[in-house]
Amino acid sequence: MNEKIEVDIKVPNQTRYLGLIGKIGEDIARTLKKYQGDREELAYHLNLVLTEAMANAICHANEGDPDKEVHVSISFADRVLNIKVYDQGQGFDVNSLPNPDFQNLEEHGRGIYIIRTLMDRVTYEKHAHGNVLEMQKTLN
Amino acid sequence: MNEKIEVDIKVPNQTRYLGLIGKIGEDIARTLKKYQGDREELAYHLNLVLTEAMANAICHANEGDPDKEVHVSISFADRVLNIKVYDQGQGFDVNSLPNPDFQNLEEHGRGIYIIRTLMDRVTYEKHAHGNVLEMQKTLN
Amino acid sequence: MMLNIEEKGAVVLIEVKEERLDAHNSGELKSQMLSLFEEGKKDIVVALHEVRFVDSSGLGALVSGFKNASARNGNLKLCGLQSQVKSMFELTRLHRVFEIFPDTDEALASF
Amino acid sequence: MMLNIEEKGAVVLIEVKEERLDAHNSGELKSQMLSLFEEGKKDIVVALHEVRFVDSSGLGALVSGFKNASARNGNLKLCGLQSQVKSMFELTRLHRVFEIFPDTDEALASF
Ligand SMILES: Nc1ncnc2c1ncn2[C@@H]1O[C@H](COP(=O)(O)OP(=O)(O)O)[C@@H](O)[C@H]1O
Ligand SMILES: Nc1ncnc2c1ncn2[C@@H]1O[C@H](COP(=O)(O)OP(=O)(O)O)[C@@H](O)[C@H]1O
Repeated sequence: MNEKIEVDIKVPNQTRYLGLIGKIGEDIARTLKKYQGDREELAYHLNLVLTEAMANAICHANEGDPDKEVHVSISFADRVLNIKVYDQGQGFDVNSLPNPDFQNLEEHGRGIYIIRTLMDRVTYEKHAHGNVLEMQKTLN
Repeated sequence: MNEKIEVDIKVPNQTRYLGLIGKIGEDIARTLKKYQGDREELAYHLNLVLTEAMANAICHANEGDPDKEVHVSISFADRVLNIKVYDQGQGFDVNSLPNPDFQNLEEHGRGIYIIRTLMDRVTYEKHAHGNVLEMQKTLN
Repeated sequence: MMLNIEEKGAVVLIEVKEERLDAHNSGELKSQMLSLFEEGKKDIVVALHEVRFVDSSGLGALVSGFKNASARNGNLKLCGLQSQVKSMFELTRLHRVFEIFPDTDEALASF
Repeated sequence: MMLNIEEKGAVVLIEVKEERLDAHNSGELKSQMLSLFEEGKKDIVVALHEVRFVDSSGLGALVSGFKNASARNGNLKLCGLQSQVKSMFELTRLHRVFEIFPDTDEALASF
């Protein structure tokens, strides 16, 4: 039988809610049926990619405006996990981002690298009133 | 500023997912700004009313059919928490349910009583393809 | 469901090794107790130290065990209730029905 | 953000008393370290025993502290990393940058 889960979340555009979104990701990881891998590792990874993507939406796109809203959708079907994080900003070119410079110590620039490393497929595209970062991973 | 949170969840019609829905309720309780009461008590109560309402939808309405779906929506705005649990069953009259019989020990019949005791307002109404149990509580 | 079931003389100790006792697993606790009764046991202690959350169907399983034990002139007693779990018994007035002990040893010694 | 800051001789011990070190609170850790550097401190141990989760901005705050300490001929060392937190340092190759100790005492003694 096909396990289908959908969770759709809207919260104020504030870093205070990063923990809530991350925890929901962890809860989903711990609930999935028949996951063969290390569940606690998966829980950390989902928490992390959700936190990174949402922090980017808050800090780079919605620019900290606390009256804006962040919309995150998490769905699981046919063993594919799909996470979408919507922002209301100007957008950026995710494909032209360089990898972090591992020689020179930078404070920033590890978020998208982490997401790319942990997920199978990452896209960032225009959407109705902004953009959507979409991340997919097959979980067996 | 008005704190607005919306979480919309769809999971298979199986008791396995009660814990996920309950945990999301707890996570929300622990995140809300400026709640004056005991947060861990609130977390338990939200976990509980979500678990009770969803278990009813699974066991009494959707009759354990694992291919059906349960839909739960949790929203918070203007300090009012609103939880809706949708089922695809025949419905029942929530207002004609008696309180549990505290003298004779029954195994069943405490779910709606618990929900009524913990929430300010409880309704159960027809909805598109079934019914919706709606529970509200003001959180100050 | 994770249960530790152990005979302590004539009393059976059931330790519930789950965070949640809810509609997902309470049926299993109930049927485990039923088979103990069928084997002729009548005195049970259910230890809930690890249980952080109980719903009405978890309470229902315990009520079922209590009624079956009583019908056999036995008893079902509880121990190790976390404070929020204890509140559930108060909310449903079941704290007047069950004998509740802090520790397993006290519960076992009370028979 | 809950931080315990304590002088241990010339070294400052910062214990992070949070479950998460993320974009919500990492700015505060960074600015606390900046004020220590401004006071003339240059050697810091950050104890992460209670931290279950770190994101890239938490790492960024630690990198900021490390760079500031190095610029003053001091050092910033870490201790008490839970295994998943440690994996974050490996993923971003920062385990080659920081000196990481199991315990606070070892980290303090290493200066
Ligand atoms: N949602 C977004 N909207 C606009 N720009 C973004 C968004 N997400 C990422 N970026 C851009 O990509 C850069 C790299 O992001 P990231 O790898 O997460 O590192 P960091 O956030 O630490 O800078 C950011 O500095 C920003 O310029
Ligand atoms: N969603 C529902 N659809 C149909 N009937 C319901 C639903 N929820 C509750 N009921 C009815 O109300 C009764 C009381 O429910 P409740 O107080 O939760 O106790 P219990 O579920 O233990 O019987 C149930 O036995 C059932 O007949």
